[in-house]
Amino acid sequence: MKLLTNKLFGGKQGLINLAILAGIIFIVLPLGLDLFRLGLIGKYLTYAFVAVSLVMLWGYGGILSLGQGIFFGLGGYCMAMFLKLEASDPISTKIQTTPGIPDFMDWNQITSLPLMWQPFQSLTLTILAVVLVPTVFAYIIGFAMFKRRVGGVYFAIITQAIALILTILIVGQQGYTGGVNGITDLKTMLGWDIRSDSAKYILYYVNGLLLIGTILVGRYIISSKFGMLLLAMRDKEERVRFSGYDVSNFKIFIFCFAALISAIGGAMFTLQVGFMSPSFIGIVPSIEMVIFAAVGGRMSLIGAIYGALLVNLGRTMFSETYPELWLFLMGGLFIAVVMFFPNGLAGLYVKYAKKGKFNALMQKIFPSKASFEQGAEEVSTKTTGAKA
Amino acid sequence: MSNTDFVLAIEDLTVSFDGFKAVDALTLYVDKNELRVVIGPNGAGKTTVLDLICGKTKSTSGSIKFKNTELTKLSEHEIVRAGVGRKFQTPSIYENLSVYQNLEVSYPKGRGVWGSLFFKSTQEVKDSVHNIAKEIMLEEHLQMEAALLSHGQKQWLEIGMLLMQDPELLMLDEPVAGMSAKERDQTADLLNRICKNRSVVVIEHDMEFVKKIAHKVTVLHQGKILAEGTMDKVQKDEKVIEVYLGH
Amino acid sequence: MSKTSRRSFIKAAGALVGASLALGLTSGLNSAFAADTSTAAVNTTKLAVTDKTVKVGILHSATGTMAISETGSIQAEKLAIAQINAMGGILGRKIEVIQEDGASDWPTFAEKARKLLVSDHVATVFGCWTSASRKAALPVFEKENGLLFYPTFYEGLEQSKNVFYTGQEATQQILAGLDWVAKEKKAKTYYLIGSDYIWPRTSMKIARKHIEQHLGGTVVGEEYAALGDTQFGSVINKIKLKKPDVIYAAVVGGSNVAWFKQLNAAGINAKKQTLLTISVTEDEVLGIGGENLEGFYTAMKYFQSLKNPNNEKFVKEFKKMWGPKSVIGDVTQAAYLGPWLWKAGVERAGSFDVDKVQAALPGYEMKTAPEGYVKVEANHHLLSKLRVGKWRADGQADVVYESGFIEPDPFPKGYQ
Amino acid sequence: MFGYSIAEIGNIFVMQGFSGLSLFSVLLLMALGLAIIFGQMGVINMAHGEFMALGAYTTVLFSKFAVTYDLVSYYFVFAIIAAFVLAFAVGYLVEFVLIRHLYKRPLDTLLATWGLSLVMQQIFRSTFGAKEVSAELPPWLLGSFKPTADIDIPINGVFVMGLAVVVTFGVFLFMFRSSWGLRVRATVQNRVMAGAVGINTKMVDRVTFALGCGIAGVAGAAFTTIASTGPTTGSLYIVDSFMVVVFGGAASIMGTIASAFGIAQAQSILQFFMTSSMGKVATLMAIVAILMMKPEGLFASKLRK
Repeated sequence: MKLLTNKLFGGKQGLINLAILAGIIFIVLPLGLDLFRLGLIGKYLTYAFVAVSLVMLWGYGGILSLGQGIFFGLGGYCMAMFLKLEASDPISTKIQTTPGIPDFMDWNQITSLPLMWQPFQSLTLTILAVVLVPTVFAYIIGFAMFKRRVGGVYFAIITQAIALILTILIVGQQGYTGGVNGITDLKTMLGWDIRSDSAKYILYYVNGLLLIGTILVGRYIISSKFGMLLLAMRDKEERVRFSGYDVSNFKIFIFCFAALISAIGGAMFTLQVGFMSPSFIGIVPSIEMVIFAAVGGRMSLIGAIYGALLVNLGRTMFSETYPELWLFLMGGLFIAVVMFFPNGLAGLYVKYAKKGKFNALMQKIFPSKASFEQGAEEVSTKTTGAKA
Repeated sequence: MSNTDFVLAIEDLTVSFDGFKAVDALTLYVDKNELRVVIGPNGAGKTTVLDLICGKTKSTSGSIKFKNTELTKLSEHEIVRAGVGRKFQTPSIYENLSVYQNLEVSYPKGRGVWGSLFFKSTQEVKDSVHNIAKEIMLEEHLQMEAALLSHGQKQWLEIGMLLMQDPELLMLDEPVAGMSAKERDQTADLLNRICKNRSVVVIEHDMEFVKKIAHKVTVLHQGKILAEGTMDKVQKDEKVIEVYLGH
Repeated sequence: MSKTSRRSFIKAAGALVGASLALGLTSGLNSAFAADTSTAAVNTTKLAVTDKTVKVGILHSATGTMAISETGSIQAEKLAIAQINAMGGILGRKIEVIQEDGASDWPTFAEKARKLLVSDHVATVFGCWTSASRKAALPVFEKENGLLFYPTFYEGLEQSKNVFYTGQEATQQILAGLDWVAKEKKAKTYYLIGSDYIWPRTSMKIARKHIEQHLGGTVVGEEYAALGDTQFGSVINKIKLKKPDVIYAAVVGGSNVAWFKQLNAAGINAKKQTLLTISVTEDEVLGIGGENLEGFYTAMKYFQSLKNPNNEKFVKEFKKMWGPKSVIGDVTQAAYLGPWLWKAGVERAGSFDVDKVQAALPGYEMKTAPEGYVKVEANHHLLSKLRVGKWRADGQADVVYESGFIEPDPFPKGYQ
Repeated sequence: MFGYSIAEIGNIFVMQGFSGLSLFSVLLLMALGLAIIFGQMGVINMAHGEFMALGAYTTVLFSKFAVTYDLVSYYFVFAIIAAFVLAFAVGYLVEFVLIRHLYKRPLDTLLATWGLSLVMQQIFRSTFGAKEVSAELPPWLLGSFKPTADIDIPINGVFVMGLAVVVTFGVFLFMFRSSWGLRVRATVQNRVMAGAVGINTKMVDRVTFALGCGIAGVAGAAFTTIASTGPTTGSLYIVDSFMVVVFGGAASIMGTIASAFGIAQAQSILQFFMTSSMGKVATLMAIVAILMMKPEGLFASKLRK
């Protein structure tokens, strides 16, 4: 039991920092911010899912996917399709030639609900789809690539290409997908108005809980033998292979898991923001999500969340005052993070903070991994101080 | 013909890179509990042979039988699981894991995705880690980050990681490269100890070291076997002296 | 013409008769007609209105791929607001602009729209350019009951009580243009090409219906290029094979430039081919280069070269504010209408409250519009003319045809 | 394709073949610089597109100058040279400031150069404005050849093609005939050895990177004749460029040429028979599929590891 808690909470320290994160998400921010700002935070926290997924995939697995937007998008679209169907009941769409189907279908002379949309009339199937569609898609990609040992740069570029293909397809098949406008004007979920203030709060908290849950699962995986093997693979793939492990299976698994997390983020995004569009699948968002992870510290699950929050807050605040400056800043951030603190906030901390006894010990036992975890946790405390 | 009495039976093995035959119709047998040393000038194809056996390189033709199972068809991890361990020329260990973790990771349980997710570090695991650590003279350094080990110790650690899997055939590529004289002796003893219940194939340049360990020596030259036999026999062989020991 | 509308007409006209005079005239009218302009009375919905000022939002992309197109709209809206302030503002209140950057990113538009309405309580928003950005922001405006003036010509199929569409919906831009080309050029065969997204696709759908059902012509090819695609060699060859009487084009953005350059290079130019496009305004010409467009036709409701006093004044003031090199496209003019229409709406309603403005604005006739005359119809779109311009090498167009006034019809029967 | 005379089909065939070729030369120009950098150094330059935009803007500036001094007919050649020099210089600088610190971490280079591309885009926007601009083309680049009445061969296409040939040839000379090329190849083969025999590998890297950027600049200059020039123009090209390089098997320039040719033909034919956008999707899908089957790319030779 003790062992399990250690795995989930990363020891006493980890538990504390998780508590702090929870405190910020569940208490500080809701009390400190008006609903509008809180809505923004909620949105950023959906990106955080992707950032966390990238920590596991890229930071630990050494697999850089420039197409995580694919899965964020797929998850989001699945949810959006359900909400859209509910929003386009025969009454509210009576002006259409064919009432009862989404408006964009009507504009594209589609006279009956396409097969692909049928399952999304049921919430249960929709939730299943949110979980399965991206994971299966990831499995197919992963299987094809990792079994053939496509890796590193090639993998990055191919995922990018896939993101591009998917975008063009969605934009092109607007009769079935809503095209470049995406799926918009989502109102209710099983009759529950997701735009109402109460709903916004509830969704925000659900989102937060899911995120914490993700962190716990993530921590479990990382602290298991699997996590150790991920690190091992990242540094000496050959050696792992010649220790009798089928490396590709491990990569496929972590890729699928990352896809799953991202998809959950996407679904929560749709629920909170009220629409989904191809602009989340494309290359640019996918790469930006990598920077969230990089800023937080590519080796730190919690760091990734702070990374996502800080970068997006920065974007919002700057682009309100001087948009020009923001792009320079964003660009500069990419360069700076990579060049000067490759381990992000977490790494910075480890570098500069004076290490306590406990910390030093952790250093000894879990060299790279834990110390960064450690660092991130500490950093999180500091950023808290800053925010609260 | 059947070779049940051999642990490793390589027959008529050939691999060519863009026409260049790195290994050419090689035939080689290794006995149970034998410690075989393969020597030969650079580019003789020594390392390539190991690569072929452990599946890193795919052969163009010929067969490799390990206890009568054909290896050429299997993938790397299957070969390892069949009981073949391979150490690389430059020590290949997980620099930023601790010595303990390096050994633990190599423990032959929880090798599947799910297995590794729910792998429990039982007393049994701990024990075997400690035993091996003692065997390879790293017991005091278990918690040390592997990167901090000396070159020689890294070599040992990698051997230790192989021993964790308790392979029946152990292949070592230049195990004493970069070691001090003392370390070389220790390694020699180590090898002599561990070949008690398994076959070992070693690639080595250092003749003194080879003398210490070799049961039988195979001399490769341009992908072909030049000579085979005991150390003295080989050393007296004209052709060998010609191409190798001569200069 | 109703009393109220006449009053606002006089006022709007006065607006452009030299600042000082205008000032006296309008303020006089204000005191004469407007009963109570105390803040409490004109703002019952907690908008950002004080005794001296009223806050409005401008929401366009200043960065990202769409900045190319949206900059003109921002400039036009700022010009109009400056002019309105110069003549005393609205109900005696100066307009303060809060500008937000949509950054060519649709969710950002939604986010900023919500900020403007929920945090800043702006009385109205002038903004959005692409349909995608409007679609993303629309639910926000409807939920928070905000007001949006949307400048771009678009595919129609929408009519929200919270939006006034100052650009043409598809039928207003397409039908008359096709009628003209069919009559003028005796066109029988048409080749439709557009970028692959909703506006071109919807437009082409309407165009095809019109060509086949009303003009007795045939569509010999319909083609969509991925957004941002810059290679048109194959498409052009297809066109050469089909030899259509008219190429009907709605290609946008970077692709637009590549399309015309390569078309011209492939020997397809005005000398031997009629081309009518609905996606090229003076703005795009800058990138495409006049030499590649010379002799081709564009169907728009406005051209910078329009000959009428309103427009000459507008162009003069625009260049004065934004530099002599600046050009004015169809959307830029439509954006310029926004603040003026809102002003009229507020003054007809005697209040800034969104609901009252919504109720008051339809029916208003603006005779001072650079494009000549527009009327706000009940469906929140504008009654306007369509003009066909023939491009000159210098990047300006000669208007060769001007239609009568066209009723806006966002949900055209028989075209869906 | 029925209902057309043999002559018509023949003409289309010729012109279609040509547009395939010109797409080929476009892709080649795009990818060549990238291939050198990626292939020879294993570095991912996400800012490649922006270096092309840099070349394009240089050309635009020259054309403004040319218009004022009435040199429109001649300036273009100089513009191309200037584009090369400028892009080369910037590339040289970037390698010095940024890239050289990241050789050990290819994936990080990818992120850093992406950041660079954002910065460059914003610089373009701040200096040249958000709107697209176009270069005043010399008369001899406009219009088309007419071998027969019904065949039009775009002159700018021919020009780009010619340029592609020249650049490719130049690269070959540099790589396989010049002492510099020798050093580059030596460094790629075995950095340590090269260093040991007194090759300044740092300098080699720098020049190689700068060269790749310079070629991107030339490509950008050439593309002002066929496409648009705006702050975000670069992003239109980047993915295509990468596809060509990766598909060709990063190691070999021959591979890049071959894959550019293959992709170009596939795309132009598919786009002729499908709609343009679906044609593009189909091409990309094919590439990805093939890459999954043959990860090391089409023409990577089997090496002894």
